[in-house]
Amino acid sequence: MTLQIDTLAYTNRLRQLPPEHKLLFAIALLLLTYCTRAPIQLAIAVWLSVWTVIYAKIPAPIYFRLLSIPIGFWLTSLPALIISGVGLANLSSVQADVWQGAPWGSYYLYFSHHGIHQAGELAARAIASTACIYFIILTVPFTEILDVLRRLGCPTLLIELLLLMYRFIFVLLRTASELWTAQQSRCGYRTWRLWMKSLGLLVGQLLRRTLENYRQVSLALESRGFTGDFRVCHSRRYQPSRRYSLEAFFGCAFLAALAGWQYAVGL
Amino acid sequence: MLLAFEHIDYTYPGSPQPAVQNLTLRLPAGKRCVLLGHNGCGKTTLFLLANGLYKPQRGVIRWQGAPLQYDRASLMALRQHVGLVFQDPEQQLVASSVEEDISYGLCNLGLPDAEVNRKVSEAIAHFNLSELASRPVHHLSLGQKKRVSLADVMVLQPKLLLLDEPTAYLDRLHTRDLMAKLHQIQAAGTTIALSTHDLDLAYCWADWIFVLNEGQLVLEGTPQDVFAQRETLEQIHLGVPLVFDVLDKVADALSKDSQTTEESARHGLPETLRQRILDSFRAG
Amino acid sequence: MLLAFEHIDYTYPGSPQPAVQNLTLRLPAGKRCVLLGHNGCGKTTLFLLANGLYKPQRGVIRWQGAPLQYDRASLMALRQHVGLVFQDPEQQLVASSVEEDISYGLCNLGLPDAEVNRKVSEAIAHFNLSELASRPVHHLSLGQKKRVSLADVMVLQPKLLLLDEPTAYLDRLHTRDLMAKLHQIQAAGTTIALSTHDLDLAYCWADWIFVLNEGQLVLEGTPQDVFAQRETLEQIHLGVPLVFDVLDKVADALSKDSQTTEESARHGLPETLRQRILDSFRAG
Amino acid sequence: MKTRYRKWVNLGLMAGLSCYLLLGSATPASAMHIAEGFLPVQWAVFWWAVSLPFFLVGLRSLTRITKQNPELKLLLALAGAFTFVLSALKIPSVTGSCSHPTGTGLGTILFGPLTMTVLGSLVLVFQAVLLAHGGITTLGANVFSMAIVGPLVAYVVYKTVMKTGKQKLAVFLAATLEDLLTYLMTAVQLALAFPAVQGGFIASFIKFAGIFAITQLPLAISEGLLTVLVWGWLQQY
Repeated sequence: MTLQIDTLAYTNRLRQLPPEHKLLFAIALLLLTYCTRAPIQLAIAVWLSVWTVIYAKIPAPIYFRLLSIPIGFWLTSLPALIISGVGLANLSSVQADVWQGAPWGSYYLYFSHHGIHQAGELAARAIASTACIYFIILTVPFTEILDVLRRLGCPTLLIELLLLMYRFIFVLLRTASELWTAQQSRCGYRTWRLWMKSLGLLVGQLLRRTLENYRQVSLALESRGFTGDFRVCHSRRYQPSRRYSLEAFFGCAFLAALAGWQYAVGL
Repeated sequence: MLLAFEHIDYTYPGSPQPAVQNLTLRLPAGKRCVLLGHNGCGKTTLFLLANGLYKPQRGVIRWQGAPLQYDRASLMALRQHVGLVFQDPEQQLVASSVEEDISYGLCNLGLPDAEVNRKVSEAIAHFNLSELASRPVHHLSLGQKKRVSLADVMVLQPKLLLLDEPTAYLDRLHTRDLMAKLHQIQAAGTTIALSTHDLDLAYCWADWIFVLNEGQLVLEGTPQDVFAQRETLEQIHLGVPLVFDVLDKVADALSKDSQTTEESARHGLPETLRQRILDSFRAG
Repeated sequence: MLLAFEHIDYTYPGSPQPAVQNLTLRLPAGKRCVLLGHNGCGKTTLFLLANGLYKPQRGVIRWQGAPLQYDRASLMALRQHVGLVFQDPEQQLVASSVEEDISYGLCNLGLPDAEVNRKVSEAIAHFNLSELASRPVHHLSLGQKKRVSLADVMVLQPKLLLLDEPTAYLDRLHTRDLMAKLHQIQAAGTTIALSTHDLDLAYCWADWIFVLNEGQLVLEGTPQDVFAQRETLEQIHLGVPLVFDVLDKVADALSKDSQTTEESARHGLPETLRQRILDSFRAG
Repeated sequence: MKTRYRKWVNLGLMAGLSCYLLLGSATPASAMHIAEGFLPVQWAVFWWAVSLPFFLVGLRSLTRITKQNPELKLLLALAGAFTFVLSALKIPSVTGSCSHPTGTGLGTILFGPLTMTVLGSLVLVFQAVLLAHGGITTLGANVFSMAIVGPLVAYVVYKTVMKTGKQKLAVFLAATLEDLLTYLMTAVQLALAFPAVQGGFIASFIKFAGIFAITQLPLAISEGLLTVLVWGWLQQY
């Protein structure tokens, strides 16, 4: 089993750009997202989607399916944001906030103006910042993020744990998906009860394999001269692109200027 | 035809090239079929497709003439008829004891406990597992695990038994035992198809051989016919069984050897003799 | 002698019987050694002992004449000289990209980054891994992982290379590539010892064969000498390489064949001819 | 005119509701993770600031332990990877829909709460990077609810109920309550960030908690049962 996002991160068209450039670009836009309002946020979302889908050649269906995750979360929380209730007695105090509403028992349920406004703002911010994060996770492989963190001086243990976890995740994920397939082939997961039973067996086996793996991997590490640290090296063979750097720089500058102008005129 | 693949395409998500491409292949009932090919030629994918675990992106798979349906109930029915033994028994064995593991498939069919127990103890007797029955699975040797994984599937009495590289990594003794067991299963009326990259095994055991390369069917036929296509087999770096190689070398040596008589010098090795030797390996 | 085991006993904690028992075995320098035996005969344990990963409960292991010391510094030195490639590459590869993984052993030696990078890129070129260098380990196929795990160890330039079942689960094509690579490594001056239960592989490749059974050394010698001991090998259910089997059948058939001449009928297959044919399989 | 307008509103509402149910049920997978960009800047920073000390304390204690025994790093990484894979499995909730377990309950019982805080945080990082669940700005908030509150609850519940000697009950309650408290914490975080005009934090909390209860309550029970099953398997092993 492979993880789609991880695979794309290694095969996208912007892979050869230095990871620092991509990270800096996306983080700058993320900060900008948090300082501005809906119109600029939407512009950021669209511009980054162009980078991700057109420049990095991430297939659009995959990208938009991923975008449905924050949208789904937004929809889930939407009722809580826009629907409000108030005792009929206090109705007059919120009259200004009511857009549409109906009495329900001794309560009055209504769509709140404030809530709708808030939900709209939230949607723009969520989409824009999600686009920033997706640009990172879809174009920068995790190993390269790790390399950047290493050079930024993150605690060694943290880096080592992330390095090893990343490797083991794929080992265990493969085991889990193999077990899952084999169970399917023997008619498991047919009913809720069987599903729970099969899943219980799978998790138990997975844990046993994990411990077995531990013994074997620690032998292999010893044999490779384990010193107590996990240090690895890699040569850097990135090719910065002037065309992309220029677009990123001037785009960011333009958006920042726009944001400044917005503040100045007090929008 | 028991199972037929018709113009099947399958590409794994995220993979640039297809694992199986425009593949048409028919498994005849009652035969001992072997799928031959390198690692990654699409053998495993084919079996997973046959078991309804993957759905082809193009083409139709037919079980006894009817195209596969991918709803839950049809898949259950299919998987009862088509048993799949995975290459790595580690992948297949999930429960903690041998007995429990054999009962897993039966329990999933929703059979009453008494019947499950009866069938499990039959299978245990049939596969000589009585000594291992209550042993935890992870204490077994590879050969024993393979035997359990075969019992796991056979307890469901499938009509077609698929085995993915059943002899991979087994030593010779265990391989011989396994093949004998498969002979017995086939004699009792189950059609068997196994995949391997062991040419000698294929030659010894098969009635009918399919040669796969890069997701496509390259050759099919009786072992004699298939291995006569030496050139094609060399082209896909598969070669021919060792027996053929040795016999060719013997013939070569005999014809070069000045000490031998006129006749040997002319023919190398007489054709009838060659056939007889080749056949002696087919007994199994 | 490069590495010598003298009267070694080793029992795994919690196991009723010893994995290795009173074993004396000497690996000669510069040879291609093969340890032959069934699964569980003690081959893996022997390699783990040789690498100082386990400490024998009795007996002495000598590296170039000096008994092994089990303090950290001596073990580090030993493991630089004795490289061990594990059977399952999944266990050996720890870093996330191929390049990083190859660098791991070098980084452990505390070499400066520039030298590490130089050696890594040499190894990448030498093992034809350039295309894979920046690929994550989990995207590789089994054959590629095996190649990386060999590069991992060879980058440290060991004097003795131990390989535990290097051809397990590999198909013929990958096996041939791997064996060619090992030939090259041995020719460059590294002694190699590998374990397998593949008799044909052992016959084709080895200079010197050790046959292990139940933790004990049963036979040792040149392939010709070892496989001449047919009876002993059959007793431990190992058998002889297929080539021997085929030639015996040929001889048998020739001697029975009334059409052939007097001479053939007497000898079956002349001894010189038999030798010549057997030798022809040793080249590869 | 007025009735016509009403009709349109009703129609719109119906369409909105069905759309909501459709999309909402399709993505309960990440319902526990507050998505990227959801928290206003002050709250994002606040939760980062709250979680970071817990994480650092956990990391320091692990650093100390691994200094003495470096091989433990391997075990820790494997435990973390195990938790990640657990949370990527599909678990059927009692209502019939599918979701993912958090795995924190089982992890805490096996590895202890402090270790789980560090591992849980790393798992959240991987979920954000490899599965696009959660996010970086909301990582602080998610870490607080899933890797600090969750393990703590699981640990306290497990230890308390274990005193009565009912092991299975202890495991079940630990996993279930851990799930529930995690989602209540998420509701608290969202309510703090988006208080209602009328009724403020409390009203908002009731609304968020009510919504999440639909998906999370059945899931919590399922996860509790699953953890008991796994526990039984482990006892046998």
